Amino acid sequence: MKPQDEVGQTVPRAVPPVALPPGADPHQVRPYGDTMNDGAVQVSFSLPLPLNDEARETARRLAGKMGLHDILIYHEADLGYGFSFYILYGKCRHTVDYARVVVPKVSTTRMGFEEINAFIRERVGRPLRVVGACIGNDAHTVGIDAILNMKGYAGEYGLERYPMFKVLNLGSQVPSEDLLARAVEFRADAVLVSQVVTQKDIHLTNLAELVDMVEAEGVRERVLMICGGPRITHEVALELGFDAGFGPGTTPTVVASFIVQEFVRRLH
Amino acid sequence: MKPQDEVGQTVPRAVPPVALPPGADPHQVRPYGDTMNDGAVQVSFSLPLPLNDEARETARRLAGKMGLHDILIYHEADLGYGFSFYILYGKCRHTVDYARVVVPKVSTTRMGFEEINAFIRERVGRPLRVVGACIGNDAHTVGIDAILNMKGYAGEYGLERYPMFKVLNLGSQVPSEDLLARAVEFRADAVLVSQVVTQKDIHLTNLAELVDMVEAEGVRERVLMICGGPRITHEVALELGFDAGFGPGTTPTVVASFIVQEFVRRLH
Amino acid sequence: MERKLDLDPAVIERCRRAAAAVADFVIGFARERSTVSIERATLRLMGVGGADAEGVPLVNRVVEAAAARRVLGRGVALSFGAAMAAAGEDATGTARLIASGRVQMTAPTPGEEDAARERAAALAEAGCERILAARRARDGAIGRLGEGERPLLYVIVASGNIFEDTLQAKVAARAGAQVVAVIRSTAQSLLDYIPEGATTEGFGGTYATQENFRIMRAALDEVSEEVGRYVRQCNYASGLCMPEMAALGAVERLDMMLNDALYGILFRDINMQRTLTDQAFSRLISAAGDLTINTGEDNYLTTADPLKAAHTVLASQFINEAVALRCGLPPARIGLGHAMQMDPWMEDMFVLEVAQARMVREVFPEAPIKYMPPTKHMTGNIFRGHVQDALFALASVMTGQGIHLVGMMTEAMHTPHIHDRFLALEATRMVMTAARHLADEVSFRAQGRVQARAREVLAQAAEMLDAVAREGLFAAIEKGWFADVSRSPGGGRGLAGVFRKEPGYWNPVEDRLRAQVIG
Amino acid sequence: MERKLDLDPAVIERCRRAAAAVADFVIGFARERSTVSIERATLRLMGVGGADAEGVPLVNRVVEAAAARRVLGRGVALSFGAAMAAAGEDATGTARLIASGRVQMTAPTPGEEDAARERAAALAEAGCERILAARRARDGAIGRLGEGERPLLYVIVASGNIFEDTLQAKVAARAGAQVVAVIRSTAQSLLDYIPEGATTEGFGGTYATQENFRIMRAALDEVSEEVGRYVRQCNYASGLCMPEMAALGAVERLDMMLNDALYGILFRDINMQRTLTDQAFSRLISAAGDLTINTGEDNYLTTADPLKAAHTVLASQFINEAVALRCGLPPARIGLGHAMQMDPWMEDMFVLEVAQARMVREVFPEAPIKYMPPTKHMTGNIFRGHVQDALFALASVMTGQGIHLVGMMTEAMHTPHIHDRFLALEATRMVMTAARHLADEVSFRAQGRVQARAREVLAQAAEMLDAVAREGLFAAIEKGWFADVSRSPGGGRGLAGVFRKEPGYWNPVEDRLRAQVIG
Ligand code: B12
Ligand code: B12
Ligand SMILES: Cc1ncc(COP(=O)(O)O)c(C=O)c1O
Ligand SMILES: Cc1ncc(COP(=O)(O)O)c(C=O)c1O
Repeated sequence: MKPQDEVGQTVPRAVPPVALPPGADPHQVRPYGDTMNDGAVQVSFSLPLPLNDEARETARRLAGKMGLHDILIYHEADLGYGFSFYILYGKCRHTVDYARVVVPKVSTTRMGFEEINAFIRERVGRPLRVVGACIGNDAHTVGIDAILNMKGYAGEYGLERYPMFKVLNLGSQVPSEDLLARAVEFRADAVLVSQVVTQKDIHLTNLAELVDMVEAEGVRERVLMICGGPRITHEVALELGFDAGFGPGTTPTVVASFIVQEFVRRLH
Repeated sequence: MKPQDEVGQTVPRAVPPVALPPGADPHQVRPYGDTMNDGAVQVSFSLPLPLNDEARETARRLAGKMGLHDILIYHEADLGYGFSFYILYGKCRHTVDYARVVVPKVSTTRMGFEEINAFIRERVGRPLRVVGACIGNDAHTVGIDAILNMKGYAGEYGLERYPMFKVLNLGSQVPSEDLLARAVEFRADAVLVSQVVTQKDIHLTNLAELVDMVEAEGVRERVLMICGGPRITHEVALELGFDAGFGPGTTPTVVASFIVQEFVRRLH
Repeated sequence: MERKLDLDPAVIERCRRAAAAVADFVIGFARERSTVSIERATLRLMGVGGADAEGVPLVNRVVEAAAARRVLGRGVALSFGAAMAAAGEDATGTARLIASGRVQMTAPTPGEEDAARERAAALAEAGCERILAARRARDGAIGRLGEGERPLLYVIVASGNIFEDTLQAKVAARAGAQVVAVIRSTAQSLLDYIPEGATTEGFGGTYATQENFRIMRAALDEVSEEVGRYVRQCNYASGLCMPEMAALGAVERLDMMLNDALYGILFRDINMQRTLTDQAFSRLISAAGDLTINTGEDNYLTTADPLKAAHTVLASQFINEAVALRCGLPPARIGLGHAMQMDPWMEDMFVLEVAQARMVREVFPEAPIKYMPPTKHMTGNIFRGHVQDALFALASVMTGQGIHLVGMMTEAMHTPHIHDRFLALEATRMVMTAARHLADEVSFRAQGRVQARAREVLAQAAEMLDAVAREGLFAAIEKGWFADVSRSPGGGRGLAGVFRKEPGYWNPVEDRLRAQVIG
Repeated sequence: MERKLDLDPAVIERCRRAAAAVADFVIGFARERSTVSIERATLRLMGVGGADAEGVPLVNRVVEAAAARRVLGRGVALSFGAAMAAAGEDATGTARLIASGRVQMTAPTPGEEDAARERAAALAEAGCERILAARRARDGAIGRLGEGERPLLYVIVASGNIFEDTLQAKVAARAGAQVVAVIRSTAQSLLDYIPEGATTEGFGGTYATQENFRIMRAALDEVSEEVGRYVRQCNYASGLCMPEMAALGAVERLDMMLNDALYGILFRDINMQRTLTDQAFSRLISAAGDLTINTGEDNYLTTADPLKAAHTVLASQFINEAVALRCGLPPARIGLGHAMQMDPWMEDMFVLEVAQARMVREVFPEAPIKYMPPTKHMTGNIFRGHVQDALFALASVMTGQGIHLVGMMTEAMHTPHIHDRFLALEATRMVMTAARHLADEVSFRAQGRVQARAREVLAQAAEMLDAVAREGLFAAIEKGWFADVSRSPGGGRGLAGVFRKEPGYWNPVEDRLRAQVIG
């Protein structure tokens, strides 16, 4: 996978219709504090240096290398044992051409509860079958439950409540092999995987492994593979070989809309 | 004046005796989060862009240009009216050679109340005369009062309390011409100037102007010129043509020690 | 107002009596005097606007001309009325002719006097009508939109550029701000004139000009409609142009004005005779326009010790109240200043602060206390500062304050960036929502730390007020009793602009306003 | 403990009675059973350490060998005593021979039995003496250095690398931390063995190993001397190796252990028979070593609704208390879990939270409540989060909590960076200093929101406990009454490791500890 700061392609794009504030140049976007293009940026970090004048200057130079000028150290603290902490403000020399930023997005249109059920009834003619799980050692079920459970999330019902979804929620700490086996057995149309623990990028490892297994099993074409979690973005999901990825704040209708529309698209 | 992020000379220097934490390389210092050399940095800023996927990507790319990788947007907020706010974390690619950082410092040794009085009595033989003021439109007297007033600061007496200092504190909003005239009239040995308001670098303008006036008047050699304030550093003061500069947390003995030692040094 | 502190009403009464004596002296002193700025304010309300080619406001030119011809002692209105007859122009046209020396400011002859008076009185009447129109517009807008929960969340904008300020103000309003104060450029309070036009440069603030008032008002009216809640505008009736600022504010529908009997004296070294005289007139205007004034006691503890000098704040509040009442301001428009300036590392700081903040509410139950965040003990540590401000928000909602100046985590370092304000409002609203009815729920142990502290401060204030009444306000200021700052009656800036009213002094604006406000 | 909530003692009594019935069932259930981990813990305390060439701990090998030879039912100690005779080695040497198959785990012949018992008992005695030695060392250090003000400030380290952890722990201790908890790697609670040696890799935490315990203890002892205050170490007696963790903790002088009757069942899907059996044994060890246990109710409201399910927390606290008392833990060592998990934007969240937090203190006046910061409603907005944590600190000091888990502004995103902890401690200490005696000063309106909420939650808990006593704990868990999670008695991990004690079951460590603790 490419490092996350390089994702997003750079091709020309019309500046979106939402107006920028007066004086802002979409081709040269800079941070804003209280004056257009002042470049104001706040930074904080610790250094493995005891607090002294040279350490302070080291902090300042680091900020300089980051492309800041007019750097002010707002705060510094001696953490002890050879560490020190800094809060700095500076003005950023860099600009970004916003007009040329393009980001891949989930492109389905969002539908409501009734609409989704009706859509499946008419276009598929049978309930869609969905399997969900937290894989690996992840025990954080709240996210996947928000999407799948009856009670749902943010005022929306979960998929279990939809007459036109059949849901099998395997819960937490499910080994990828088990998930795959159960999905095959259940004849799942979509597999929903949650990953919340992300330390040392364990979520990326787990998700990539799952895709490999599904492909090795030869069922990749038969299921929609969807992942989600606080650090999942659609781009990351695509790069991992999933069909879609959903991040923080996702609600059930968003996921359901994607599943049904993408499922029907692939029927043709 | 050089921009503040370029001050500090770069000449080889022995790494100070205080030990760095295990694993830290003084030639390649990087920010530290929870693992040596992880480079962890926190950044926040606003952009003059409405919050959307492209704006988010713009924020990420800006952080990328700052030399961060593994960038995660922790938080984003739509401020309205075409503005959005971001909190990001990333890992910094830059390093600084701490062993080669040299910073100019006030090099006098700190003495105590009695010691200073005795020193003046013996080495000068008469009280030293000191004039203080906040120049320009600055009305923030708390800082200069902390150094000069009887009651002092942080448990130390101010210069007024020293038998061997004669103090004239002109208070706030003193035009530079007035300060100069009064200093000449008072036959001041040292002039102490405070600048707290720093918007649009007004403090730098004011201080540089004062030095010019003092030089034009031909008395620069006769007085020690000292400035202070929350954004004053010794380097900045030197560049402005002062003899010393003092920043936040300065206490009276530090300033008094400098005055007496520097005064005596110049006698010879 | 539930009484939670068991304060002795007799001690409060004693404070009010002493403050009344002080205020009577101030008002009496002011009645015998006028200032160049009062006369300029009078001209402004009579319709004189604009500046000459050098940028000097015409009102300054006219007053200078009157002074030069020694007719200022009877008030500028009369000779200006006469000049209008001579000029045959409207107010501004006449002023322009006076400025260019083509018309003179002279006392009218007895024969001209009635006509001059009539003309001036008509202009004054029109000016006062503009104030009333603004007042009606405010009442209408608030009636229609409301203005949200108490305390009102008050934020500052201070970019130096009025156009940036409006952007920042709108973002703030959307984030929950209910009052937007445009901080003035550092130097402005010492200027003896008001600059003209829209301005885009300032130090630590934006110049207060009539045009800037108008631009901000329009922006706030726009955002008020968007957020469905009236957003108030605040500026300063303070400094050497205090009365003129009050006049422009009243006309341009500002809703609040920082206006204090002592601030300029103590913190800007403005002459005390000047400030007190200007004070009385400017408060009359605010009363007429139904503006809320915000007094400046919140500044005292930036120089004085917040523990030892807490009673000086209370004493000053009594004086400001007494003066304001005598100028026709009702208690509900007297936003007395109060601040939380204690060292956050002091044991029980929060406990003592709650005592003081609650005390001021119980002593002045109708006044919408303007409660100032910690500023003195803020540092560049924005994370710690954000928490200090959260404690402040809690103290505020826990003690039922009226106007809450929202603290900013970057207070020690810069005037707020756009997101500083956003984050500050978010945190403040969160704390206040979470503790919405905490004030209803808690009471304080009888004779405990809270009650004892409140009683102690009240008793000290009573002592002090008795002493001020005895020794006189001027002497008290000279002795440094307020904010640890000492000023002398003859010192400071602007004394030259004060003059004793001569027999026959006439000010149709003042008369008209006084009739409306005091009856 | 001052009674501020007017809680009905009869309702509290009713809760205790129901909880007693539940606990009697749990203890009775556990007394009839043992588990592989209990037997391994027994071996560890008998002096068996180390691992074989594949890294499998010798205690696992020995217990497997005993199981394979079907002698586990009478307890591992007896056959291990016999094996020692055969091996002629010390405990670890014997275990090594058993692991390599050169010595067998068999029931001793009647003739060998006395000698085997004697040998095993002597080893058990030595193990128990190590626990007591650690206990004496702790008492000595605390007696000499003290441990600072209450609540104890508890922070986590979780870098995955024990050597980074010690650095972070020392920095934290210097910044005011009084308890340092080393969070375990995500996967560890599901491992049915304890890894060996110092470790430098982990996910979201650092492996708990005996060597890591030792390294951290040494670092904390060092910093304790530097800061002049004893700094406590905390880890987890939780997961499949709960009893062994308790044993290692007691020997290596940990001071606190997260140890809960239900956490593993609900949140890690560990079999309930396994957890409850392990639970009883591990608490006995903690009691012997005078460790404080921290229960896990603070986790419930991460999945359940903090408003609707607050009483489930209280009900579980009663059960945890009753079980702990029966294992010999005195109330002062039962750190019951409690959490502030309400939506910060909910009106009066803080008011209701204060009610709940105070309630738990008044119901369990001697227990040093382990109070958990907001985690569920933390987001990547570190500035807002810092304020949520400040509110939490205030609630904590305002209600007199005993162990304060310091919240981190980055909670939603990463395990703490070195300065996250520093800033969090700074803010927490500041809030607590500023509000040090607030709890003494405030009381709550009779029948007001605070009192009503506390009474409501208590009443609901009583209902629930009666129901649990009636239906049985297993059924209650199966119905999802705790934390909205449902588990079945036969489901989850680790059931295979539970066995019924056979007639003649003997455990010299248990006997020895029980004699010491319960008498
Ligand atoms: C609740 C919680 C727990 C509970 C979990 C209970 C449960 N049954 O889920 C308990 C107490 C058990 C727990 C334990 C641990 N936790 Co925890 N926990 C949290 C906490 C506080 C909230 C998570 C949450 O519920 N969020 C709310 C849900 C709704 O949000 P969400 O998961 O992002 O889901 C949304 C979207 O992402 C998306 N989504 C998510 N999944 C999916 C899947 C699909 C298919 C789709 C379409 C969408 C989707 O939709 C959801 C709704 O919008 C977070 C901190 C925080 N504030 O975030 C820490 C946190 C996640 N935990 C953490 C850790 C380290 C642990 C432990 C490993 C600690 C330890 N060593 O003991 C343990 C072990 C757990 C394990 N092995 O996984 C870390 C993870 C660090 C990291 N980035 O790797 C966090 C961030 C805390 C921290 N700073 O240390 N935890
Ligand atoms: C107190 C205060 C006031 C008081 C001042 C009272 C007085 N008589 O001093 C009052 C209320 C009057 C005030 C007014 C204003 N203030 Co003011 N004020 C502050 C505040 C809260 C504290 C400053 C302070 O007293 N610090 C304590 C002293 C001890 O620290 P110090 O000054 O740094 O001094 C130490 C060292 O720097 C050094 N030092 C300082 N001077 C010297 C001189 C020498 C020779 C030496 C050796 C050492 C030395 O030694 C001292 C002791 O260690 C700060 C915010 C903050 N928390 O810092 C804002 C602040 C300084 N004010 C600010 C502003 C903008 C104003 C106003 C202009 C606002 C307005 N437009 O209305 C007005 C007008 C004042 C003016 N014209 O100067 C801004 C400045 C922004 C900037 N960086 O330019 C600040 C930072 C607040 C903000 N974020 O907006 N203010
Ligand atoms: C009453 C009052 N006037 C004026 C000011 C502002 O100062 P300046 O005189 O610079 O406008 C303040 C500052 O807070 C104040 O409280
Ligand atoms: C009682 C208890 N045990 C264990 C844990 C940690 O989980 P794990 O099972 O991953 O060690 C917690 C988490 O807070 C807990 O409260």
